[in-house]
Amino acid sequence: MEHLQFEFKGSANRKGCQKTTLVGVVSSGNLEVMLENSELQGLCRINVSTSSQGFGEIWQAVLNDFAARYDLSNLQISINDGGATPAVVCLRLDQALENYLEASS
Amino acid sequence: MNIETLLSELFPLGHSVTNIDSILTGYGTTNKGEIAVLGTTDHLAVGVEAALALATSALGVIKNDPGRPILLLVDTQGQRLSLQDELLGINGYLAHLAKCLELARQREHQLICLVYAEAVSGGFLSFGMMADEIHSLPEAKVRVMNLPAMARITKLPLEQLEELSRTSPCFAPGVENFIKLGGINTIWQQPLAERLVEVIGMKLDEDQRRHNGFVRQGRKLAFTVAQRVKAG
Amino acid sequence: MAIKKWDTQAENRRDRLQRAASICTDRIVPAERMTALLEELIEPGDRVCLEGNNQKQADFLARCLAQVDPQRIFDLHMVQSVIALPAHIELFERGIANKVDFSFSGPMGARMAQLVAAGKIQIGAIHTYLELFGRYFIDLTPKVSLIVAHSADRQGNLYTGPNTEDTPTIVEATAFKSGIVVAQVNQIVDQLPRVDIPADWVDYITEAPNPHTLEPLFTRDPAQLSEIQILMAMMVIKGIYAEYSVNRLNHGVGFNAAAIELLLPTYAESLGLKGKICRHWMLNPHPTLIPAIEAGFVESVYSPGSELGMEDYVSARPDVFFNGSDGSQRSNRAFSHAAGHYATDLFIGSTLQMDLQGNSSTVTLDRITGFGGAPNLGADARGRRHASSTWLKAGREAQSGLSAAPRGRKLVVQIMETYREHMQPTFVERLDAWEMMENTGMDLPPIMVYGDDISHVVTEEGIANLLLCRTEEERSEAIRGVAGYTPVGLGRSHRAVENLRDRGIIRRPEDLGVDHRLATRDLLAARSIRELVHWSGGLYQPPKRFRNW
Amino acid sequence: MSDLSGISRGHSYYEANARQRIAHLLDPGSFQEVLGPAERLTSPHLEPLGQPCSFDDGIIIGTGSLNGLQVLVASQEGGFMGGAVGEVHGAKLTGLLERAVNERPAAVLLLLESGGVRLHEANAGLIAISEVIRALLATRVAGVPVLGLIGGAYGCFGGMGIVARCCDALIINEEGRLGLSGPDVIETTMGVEEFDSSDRALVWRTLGGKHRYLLGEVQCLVEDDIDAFHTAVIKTINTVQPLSLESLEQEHSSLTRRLADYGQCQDGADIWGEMGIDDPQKLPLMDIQSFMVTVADKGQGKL
Repeated sequence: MEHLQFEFKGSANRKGCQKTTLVGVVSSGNLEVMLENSELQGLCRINVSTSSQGFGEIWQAVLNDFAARYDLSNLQISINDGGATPAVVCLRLDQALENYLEASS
Repeated sequence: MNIETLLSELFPLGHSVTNIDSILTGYGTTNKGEIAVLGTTDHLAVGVEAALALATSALGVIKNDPGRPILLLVDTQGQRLSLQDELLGINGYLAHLAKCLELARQREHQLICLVYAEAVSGGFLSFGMMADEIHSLPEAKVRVMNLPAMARITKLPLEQLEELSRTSPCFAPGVENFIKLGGINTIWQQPLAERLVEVIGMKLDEDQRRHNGFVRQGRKLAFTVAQRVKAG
Repeated sequence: MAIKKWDTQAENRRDRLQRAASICTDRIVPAERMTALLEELIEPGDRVCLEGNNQKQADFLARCLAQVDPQRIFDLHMVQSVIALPAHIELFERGIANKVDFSFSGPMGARMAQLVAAGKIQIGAIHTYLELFGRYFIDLTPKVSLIVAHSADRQGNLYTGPNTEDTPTIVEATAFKSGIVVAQVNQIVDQLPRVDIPADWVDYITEAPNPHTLEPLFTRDPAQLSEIQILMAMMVIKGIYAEYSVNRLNHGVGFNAAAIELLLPTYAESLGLKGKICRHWMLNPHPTLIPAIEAGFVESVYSPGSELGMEDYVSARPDVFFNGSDGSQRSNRAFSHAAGHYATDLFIGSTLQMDLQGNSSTVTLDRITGFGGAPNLGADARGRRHASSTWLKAGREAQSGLSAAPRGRKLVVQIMETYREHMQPTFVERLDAWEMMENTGMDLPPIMVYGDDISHVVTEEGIANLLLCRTEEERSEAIRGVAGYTPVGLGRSHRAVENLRDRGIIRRPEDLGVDHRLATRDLLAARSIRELVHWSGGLYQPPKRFRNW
Repeated sequence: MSDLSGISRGHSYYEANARQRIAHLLDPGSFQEVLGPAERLTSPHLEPLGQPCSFDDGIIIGTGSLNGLQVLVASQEGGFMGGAVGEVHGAKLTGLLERAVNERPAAVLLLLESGGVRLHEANAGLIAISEVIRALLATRVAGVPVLGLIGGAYGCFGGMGIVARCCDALIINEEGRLGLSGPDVIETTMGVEEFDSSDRALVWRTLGGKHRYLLGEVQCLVEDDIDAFHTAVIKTINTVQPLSLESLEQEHSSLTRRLADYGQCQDGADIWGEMGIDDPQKLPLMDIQSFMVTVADKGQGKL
């Protein structure tokens, strides 16, 4: 197992809902993504636990783009990964965020 | 310990337990009175017939001897692995046995289990593990699966499992591990007749295993998690 | 001056038949005498064709040949489409054969590589199907061909059933050049449903102890399709099939193609594309095409082979498929691949690796796998002269701004995720094919589809239209632009990619108007094999291994 | 989006994950999760074996309503370790069943999808399943019906196959499988001659929803549609029998009869033939509607 943490400074103060949002399932080639509101001094923090070792740089690149795309702050994102490809990771992140914003609006 | 020796040590005052196709049924005499005996021997692989036979006996005790304590003697290598058993719905037969034992408990029969040889997964789950309290002889073997088979199925290296089994009671076979997890109450040392008499009449209402696992630090989460869910 | 003899081959043939008479005087040979018969019919050094493709296999005759006495029969030169059975390998292990010209060796690829390294197999060349078939008539004509059919009558006529495949080609090359044709059949009957091979082209027939092997190679279970594959299929339908009005096409086998087929009655229908795309196909009867056929998208399908379980369905749809007077399908690999090369406007396939030039390869190290038919299907047909609007539009894109005589272009599309399972990147700086070439001493790296034949690359990130690229650098940047988070993709220049996007060379799902939220399994016309059966009205009978009922 | 009528179909139970099943089964918005993922009650036994954990340990539990009836619900996630039961997973289920004794909901719904004991924490998993069985039967004794729903890709096997048959009633779709030892386990241990697990038609003739229904082991066989499960739950909820000597004796004679009648049969189709069904080989190919017509009044009396 490898545990990674990423932090991004965001400016958009899109307040999410009170509820947590979870999408996906931890299985081979798949992952679960949980989004929670959290007072993080404007940060978006992403914690990744993955069974595939040695892909930190790819996670960094995927999450850089994700953070740039949505400009999020005060959001805790937690990921349990069963070895998903970047394509699946991006899809789940998008789905999670859509659910999150939908539920909060 | 073979079954004849076991029965004579448990019941020095005598017993009427018979062994038909490795199924044990009958009564034993203790100095707290008669106790019904149900069990298996010869490391029986429990198939549909055996499950049904045990259920027949359990229902017989419920009907004919209201409230009499029941001793469950466990020696099973698990469920029988066959297409025919699955075709007939063996899980339903085992569930039926479990339900009959639960009915006995509801009708004030004390259920005492003694693992005297082998206790493996399915056969144990629907029978001995239904007891109010579960005891074991020191030489008994309790497991879900042996480590090599486990390594094969989980695709984890055997060495890793062996290494971890030294520190975690959670998956390695063994009576001691089951005791730490609360799955077995105590190990019975000689004289067995005294051990049996000690527990007869100590009626327990609740499933104690989670609590025991918590106190013994082998299963730290089950008790608190269940409590939290229950409390809402 | 001695008189030159002009019929030595025919004379040799007569000698062989005479020798064989000591084993069997009848055209119908008992199975247990087949090995002995082959020992009389075949001579050392012969060129022998063993029929078998990725579907049907002359498995019994292959085993018989592998059992001949290597003291008597040796140094054979095998010519065959596919090396797939253990018996094929045994021929070389036992020294019965030492040379092979072939096309594909999927399951035996690893063992092949070992035998080549050990000097037990000399590879003449690895071909495409059409090339190999072509050489049967030029310089690789078989002396003896061991073929397979469904049944024979007592005169020796053969019925191949729906899986005609390579049989007519092999028999034609052999029987008309003084060769000998031996056929295994599942059964000998009084009356055949139809005649696929006439009796006087066949010398011997045997009833094999077991029905010949038949692999359901083109069945893809919709249950395994992922949302990513569905998203890519949506992009293909909207961004390529609709834009170019693709009506004559071929799909490579695989889940990506299956996803496209299953979106026709749903997504394509919702875009109003019925009757406007995907009307004429060169394709094995893919079970996943059933919903599109039933929904009225598909007008015709011509097949190189059939597919196990599809027989009744195909028979019941003679307006769509090519069926004989008996009602069952007739397939033909040679004609299909000629059609696929010259008469279709689009090929779409998947690959394991692609480099920055767009070259793609399915080579994995330590395996010799070969080509099959993909290079002919996945190549621009330079000799094509007839026009279609699709072909002309692609040609205009490829030639815009260049001063050349106008001509069309075939659309050759590669579709794949940027990473395969276990995080293997699809896009690489250098194909493993190069290392394979170096290790085995091949003349060329085994490239499946050359980059200059490819028109579009589709990944989950979007579509790269290589037709519009004008320089090597632009092509590379376009490929990087859809290569995702692979090392190749991470090497992109964001500015260059945005520039290509502005020019329509790279198009993201949002540029195409593809809503990624629709990319769920609910969009599939069938989500399971069971639903395919339902679409077929119970006519499709899937093999046991694909059922969950 | 324009017309997508070609795909206007229900929500497949088989396709849905554990959360989606709950969402579509219960009254919209009524589900309140208990010990949800934010609590991070994950298994401590997976990390040392290099296995990823899941925030809900593969089971979602909570309260909700179904047609206005208050229910407790648990849903196992087959995608996570095959729905296998570990320490936390099992304790959540046990706790829910015990809570039902206090809260007295109209029913407890168990959406079962599990291979049984999670081998990575095998001992804890086995004991946990035993605790589930005891808690489940105690809930029934307390008069709260427990209904099991089966229909996911992973089936319901091992100890959870026993748990299922401890429920008051079971609802299954055709794709659902219910048994004790999985075909691959039997094949690995006893050989392919005993059970060829790659012969999926055989697997379903032995363990699939239709066969379970004909044996009388499940009360409702439904289309693969969460709405159909919903309807079946409502239909079943009021028909449950208490756990009593009478009901167990009835079950006992039924199981005895099954063994006597079909004990020699080697294949599901043999059993269906014995039941007096003409052309039993055709049953697997039928859709649910025609199947129900064909087997009406056939098969063993429902338990």
